[in-house]
Amino acid sequence: MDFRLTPAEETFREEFRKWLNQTLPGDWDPFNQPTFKEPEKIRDTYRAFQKKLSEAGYAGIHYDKAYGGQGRSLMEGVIVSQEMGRRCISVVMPGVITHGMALPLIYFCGTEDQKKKFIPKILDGSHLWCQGFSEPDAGSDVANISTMAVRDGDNYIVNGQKVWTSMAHFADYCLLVVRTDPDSRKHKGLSYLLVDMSLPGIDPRPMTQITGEAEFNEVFFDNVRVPVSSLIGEEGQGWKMAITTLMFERAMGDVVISAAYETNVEKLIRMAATTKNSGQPVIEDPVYRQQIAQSYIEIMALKYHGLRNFSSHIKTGIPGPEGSIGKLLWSEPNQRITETAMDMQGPAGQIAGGPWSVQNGSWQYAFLRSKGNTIEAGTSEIQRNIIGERVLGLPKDASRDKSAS
Amino acid sequence: MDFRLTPAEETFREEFRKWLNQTLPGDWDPFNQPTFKEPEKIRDTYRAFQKKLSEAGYAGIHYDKAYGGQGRSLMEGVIVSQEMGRRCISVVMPGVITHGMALPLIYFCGTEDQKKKFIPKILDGSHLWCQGFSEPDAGSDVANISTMAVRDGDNYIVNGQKVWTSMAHFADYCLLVVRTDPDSRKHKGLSYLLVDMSLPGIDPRPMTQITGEAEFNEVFFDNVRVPVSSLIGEEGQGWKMAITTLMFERAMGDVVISAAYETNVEKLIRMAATTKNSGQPVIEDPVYRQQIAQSYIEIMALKYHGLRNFSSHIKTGIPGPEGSIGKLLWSEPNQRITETAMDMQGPAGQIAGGPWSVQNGSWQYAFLRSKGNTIEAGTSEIQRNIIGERVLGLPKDASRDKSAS
Amino acid sequence: MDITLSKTQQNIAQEARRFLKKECPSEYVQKMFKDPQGMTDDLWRKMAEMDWMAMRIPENYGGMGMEQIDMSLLLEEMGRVVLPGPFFSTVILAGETILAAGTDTQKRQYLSAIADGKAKATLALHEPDGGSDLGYIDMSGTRNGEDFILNGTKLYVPDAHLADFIVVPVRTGTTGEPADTISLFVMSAREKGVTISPLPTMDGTRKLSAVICRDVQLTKASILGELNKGWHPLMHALQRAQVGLCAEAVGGAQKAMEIASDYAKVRVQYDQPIGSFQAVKHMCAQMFTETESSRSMLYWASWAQDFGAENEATIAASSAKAYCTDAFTNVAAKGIQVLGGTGFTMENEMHLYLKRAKANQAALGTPVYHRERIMQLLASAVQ
Amino acid sequence: MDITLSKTQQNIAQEARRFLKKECPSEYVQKMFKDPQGMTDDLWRKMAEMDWMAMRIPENYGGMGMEQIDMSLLLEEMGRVVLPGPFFSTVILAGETILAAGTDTQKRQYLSAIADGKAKATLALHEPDGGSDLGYIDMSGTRNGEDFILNGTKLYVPDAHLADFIVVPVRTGTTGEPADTISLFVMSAREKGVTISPLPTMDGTRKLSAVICRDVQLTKASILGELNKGWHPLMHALQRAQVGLCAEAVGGAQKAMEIASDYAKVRVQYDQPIGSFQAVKHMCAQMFTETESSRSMLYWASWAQDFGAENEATIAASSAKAYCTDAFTNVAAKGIQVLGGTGFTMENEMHLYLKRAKANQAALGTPVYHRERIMQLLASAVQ
Repeated sequence: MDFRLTPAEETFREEFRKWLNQTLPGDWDPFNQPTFKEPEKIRDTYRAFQKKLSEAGYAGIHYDKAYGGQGRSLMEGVIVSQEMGRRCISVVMPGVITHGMALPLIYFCGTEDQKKKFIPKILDGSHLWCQGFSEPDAGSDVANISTMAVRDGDNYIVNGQKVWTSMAHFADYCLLVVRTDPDSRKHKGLSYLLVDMSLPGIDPRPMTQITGEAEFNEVFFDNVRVPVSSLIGEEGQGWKMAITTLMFERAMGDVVISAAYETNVEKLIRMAATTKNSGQPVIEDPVYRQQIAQSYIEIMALKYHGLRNFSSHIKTGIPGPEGSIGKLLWSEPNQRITETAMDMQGPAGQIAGGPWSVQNGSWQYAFLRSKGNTIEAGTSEIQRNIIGERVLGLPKDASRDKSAS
Repeated sequence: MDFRLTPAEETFREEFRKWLNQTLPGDWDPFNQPTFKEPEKIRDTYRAFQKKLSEAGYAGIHYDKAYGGQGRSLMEGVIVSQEMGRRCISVVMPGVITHGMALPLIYFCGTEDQKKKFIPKILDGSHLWCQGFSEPDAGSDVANISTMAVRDGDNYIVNGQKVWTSMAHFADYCLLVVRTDPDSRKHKGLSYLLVDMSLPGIDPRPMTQITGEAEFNEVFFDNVRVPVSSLIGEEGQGWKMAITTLMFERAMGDVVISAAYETNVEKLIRMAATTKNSGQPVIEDPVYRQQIAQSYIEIMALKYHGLRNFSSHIKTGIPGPEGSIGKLLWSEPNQRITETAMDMQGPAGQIAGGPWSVQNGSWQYAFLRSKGNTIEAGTSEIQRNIIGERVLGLPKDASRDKSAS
Repeated sequence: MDITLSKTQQNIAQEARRFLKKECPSEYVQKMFKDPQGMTDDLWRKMAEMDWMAMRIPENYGGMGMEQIDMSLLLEEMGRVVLPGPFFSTVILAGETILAAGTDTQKRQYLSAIADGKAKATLALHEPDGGSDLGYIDMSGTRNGEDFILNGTKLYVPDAHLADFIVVPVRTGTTGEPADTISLFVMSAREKGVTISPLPTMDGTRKLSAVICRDVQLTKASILGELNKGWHPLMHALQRAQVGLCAEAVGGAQKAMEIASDYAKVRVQYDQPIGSFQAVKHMCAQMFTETESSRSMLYWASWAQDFGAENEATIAASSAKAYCTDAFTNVAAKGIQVLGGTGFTMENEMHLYLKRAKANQAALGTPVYHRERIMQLLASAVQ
Repeated sequence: MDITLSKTQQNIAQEARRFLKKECPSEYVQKMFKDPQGMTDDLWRKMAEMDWMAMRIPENYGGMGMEQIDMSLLLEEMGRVVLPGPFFSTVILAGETILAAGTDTQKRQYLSAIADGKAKATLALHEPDGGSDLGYIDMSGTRNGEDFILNGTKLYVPDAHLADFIVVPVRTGTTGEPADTISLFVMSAREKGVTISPLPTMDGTRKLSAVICRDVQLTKASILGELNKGWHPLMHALQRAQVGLCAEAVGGAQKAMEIASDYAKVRVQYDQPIGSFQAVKHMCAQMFTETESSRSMLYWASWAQDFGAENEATIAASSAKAYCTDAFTNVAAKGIQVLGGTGFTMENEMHLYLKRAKANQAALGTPVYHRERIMQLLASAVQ
């Protein structure tokens, strides 16, 4: 067991860190960047950054050179992800679906044509992807997915409605989950299509979320003609394909998030040192010291959980049982950390920006945004069902079992 | 709205408080008294105290004089309960079933003979009662109660097994829940019998609980012949009768418990003032000050919840919606309070008694005992089901619904 | 002892609920959330016609002389709809301070104007670096002949942008305890040297401003009550305001809980209402438990302000402030969780509850502040 | 980077599990819980034959020179069965302190005896009024010619009643920082003037005693390493001991979680296994989550003791101590809740886990103590 990087990896990290420092502006605050309130700005910032990354030879670290990747090790991929998480969270954010889902899915399951077509454009920042999964009646219950893709010659005719589609209003492509077999139930009969968002009949409508920005969309598909060549993998295998492919990227996701949150805890400490209560820096208050330390501890748990999971994945090719808990380990601690930050501000907690706000109101944003953490990407309740049933082998509750099988 | 007692009630409280002070030893610590480790001692202490209470005219305050009560107001009943909770919790404890369940059930539902026979003996401390409810397969699920009482001439023949019967090993009588209709399911067909614990065929076996004492028992009933005159109310009406009768006493229970816990918080503060960490009294540590204050706040919530519920019960005859939450408001806070007390002791938290223990190890006992609070008298999970379904009108889950109806 | 509502009290609540349901529906609140003023004159006028501004003001100043508990019942209903606008700042913050500290003449002048809805007002309390410390008052009031010159900055002042006059606690004594050094001034919001700058708030239903005084010259007559004796009346008024926030919290929690459990009855997943799943059901049950017990705390604290001993009034206000605002925050957060994605949109009204909850928790002393205050009282009582 | 177990390490765990399942079943632990000695010589001898006492001791002192992580894997298995007896006190507390502080001669003498199972030992650390403060050392060591006279009281000393020798941190310098005033003595448990009084413990599987020294006369040779230089090695040893408690916590939490989820599969209520109800299922899932993440913390902290920088070793030990022992306490408490009444009986083994969890949380610095320690390191790093 060794938590260290090799000397070569350390050098690589140093190089990349140096490059990042040179590339990012001097006053760069990873947690206070353009948000989805400014969709063009965040997209442009992402694209410009991804382009620089690509030009500098840091895009697609562990992907094949044939498709524009760097052909380096998985560990080096992790190093780049960590450093990016640490320094540029809100710029990396628009690329989460693109790099965490579209890229690996196309890479591992796509045809040679699909790989050639899409991967280089992802890596050089030209294409941003969104993912069409949830539907109004299929939130936690995937059995209800009803967006249909009906074969018509060389096309699928897609009809239906997606919801909670992050960034659909400015993404170039969509990784769309559709039902290709109308008689199927549950995960069977689901397929993935790689859909050009400029096709006629696609209508994304941004939804304003409680932070005041529009990150998510309802997306309506009205007789959209999607070429059959957009199908990835086989019909009806979409779900299985996704599960097996995305495990590794999910472990990577925990690593990125923990790196970002580590920066966030540093920011929290800096805030405590400069914010005052009764004339004294809050950092001197033993009550908040406990809370800050607890925040740090919980992020360390996420970090080493993520690294351990990642490590056993590299070694054995399969994620350990610890893999399923990552979502719980970042979503709930992040809610506690932002609550702590708000509470430490006292009455200033009410102020969301402007000259008298603390750290430019970024914690008010983070506090509100964190409430989505236990809902998005599978609610905490669904995560606990999964752990209880798939990991611990507890029985499904009789009613859900009946309805779902 | 008025939280005050009337002057007459205040005088009554003062008188009773004075009597208590004279009657209890000078160094009386309500939380450090004989436990169920010494069953004879706790029973004898209870009996002696109840006898004194009776002789002084304080037993059965709000019960009819015809049966040995005092014929005073419900409020005066509450006053006595509060003061007893405040001063003598572990002596009152063995009487919880006797006074909180057996007494009101017999009083409101018993025949004149039953009232004449039992109530005076309860009030003068001669009889201690236990209650036979839970069974090995009927923990949270009452539908499974299977102890049978089969009519045979002037007797019921009782067969079955009860479990978690508090004090069965030294109680004189048992309020026994039996199924008188063998074809019945659920709450229908359940009846209450007033059973003399000295009858042949009754075998209580004490179970040692995690505190090391034996408060609870398994009780085996092997062809016990119980006279038909022991039936209280009508056959099959046991459950309904209990629900309607015991509401008031449950509100009273919350009031007693909050009074006791208020004393407990005082004790906690005294502990904090005398226990040291790094040479300084723990009470000076802002971290623990927060926890102590939170304990106080939570007990106040219980107290005023209990009084409010009690008050609307007196005024309207029916408990308000707030009635169903009392169990949650004392069980979970008590677990937090005892955790706080343990944590404040640092390494001394490991010591359960003797010269180097804190407050004679009473918090170690309380910590362990508190773990039963969220299980006994309906688990927290069952309480939340009840609130969700009966108060908020949320649907039963399909599987439980199916099995239970 | 009678901890139930009288018929009159039940009527206050019922009337308020009926009025607010009609006059302050969710769409109105959502609109005001984004509106820079935050309330329409029309609603203010109608509320005044309901005599709501007059409830706590004594009859001899044109009010109805009602108790804190009556006001709590009204505020509960206001919290239920997350009422936007300057009612709280005018009637509770400014009104209660003037009631506690003012001379007869001052009460006649200011309270009558509040009572009939003619004046809007606020209290400018918090200062930079003070955090939750309600006694951190650094704004200086320097004598200049018969006048006083005020200099300093007040922050997070509710609805100052709408106020006609502002009550300002100022340090006029140079040394010694707050009890001997704080004076309460009442000044016009348009006084020379006063700058009012709206601050971006998370809770758009309660606008806050910075109020900066640069050489603001006020006469002696602007002092509420006695010079240097503003501390105790201020604390008494703040206690009532803390209880007021609790009332809002209870009303808000109640409604958030109802929205969530109503949703849980109709939202279907896995072929059944999500409320049939224990995870959701138990969240709703917990919301109910916290709301109901908050209400008990609120009643106690409200009653204690009028009839309790001084210590009880203080400890009850602090206990309720910590408990009820914590509970409201938990309940609103659970509300979002029960609603899932729907609860995470601005379109749904749940966000209003979360934001108000967090604001009420932060205002007038955080739970941490109040727990420390409770501990001071408890420790001195036991030792 | 490789955060997986090597084949050898997997073997350590598997062998230990097999051995302990056979030699230390639940009935044995329940018996020892009530036994005044708390362990049988037979088990001690068999454990020595497994070479467990020798694992961390360098080869030149008769040991195997293995890493902290190897020991953690063993302790995890010991925690899994709530192993009673003086292994932790002997091998971890005394052993690691001697390893960190002792001279070559002392190591040869004491570590060899520990390694082959001949000696039992402990560390007497805590003192009255010190609470969790590991640096609160008031026992005095006064010079008397070439000797030292020890006076003072040590509390909560694990398994002192079985110890052959005891390591005692003593204040020998009169002024200055702990780094220049603390000496570590090693003394026979039967030394004149030493009184060992067993204390009633909540966790019967780890007996504690008071160790009182009244004019105990020790030679200079009893000082481990250098006079007045005991603080740093003591802290290093304690960090390893803290990690040791984490390992026990992870093993204990793992088993408690397994017991609960196994029970949830077979206990039927409402005609179905209670594990099918979300309330129970989610409790089990939470237990799993806390256990697995504790394990990740444990691996990090274990590794950092041998290979991390000094700061990382400290912050990792404190982070793990707070996290893992809190988690174990939560998991064991939830375990009782899942088992219901059954879990509340002494007959069921769950109580062993709750009591050990609470003891591990209290020992060698509470979570509150460790969080403050972490904060000191973090604040100085950021500022």
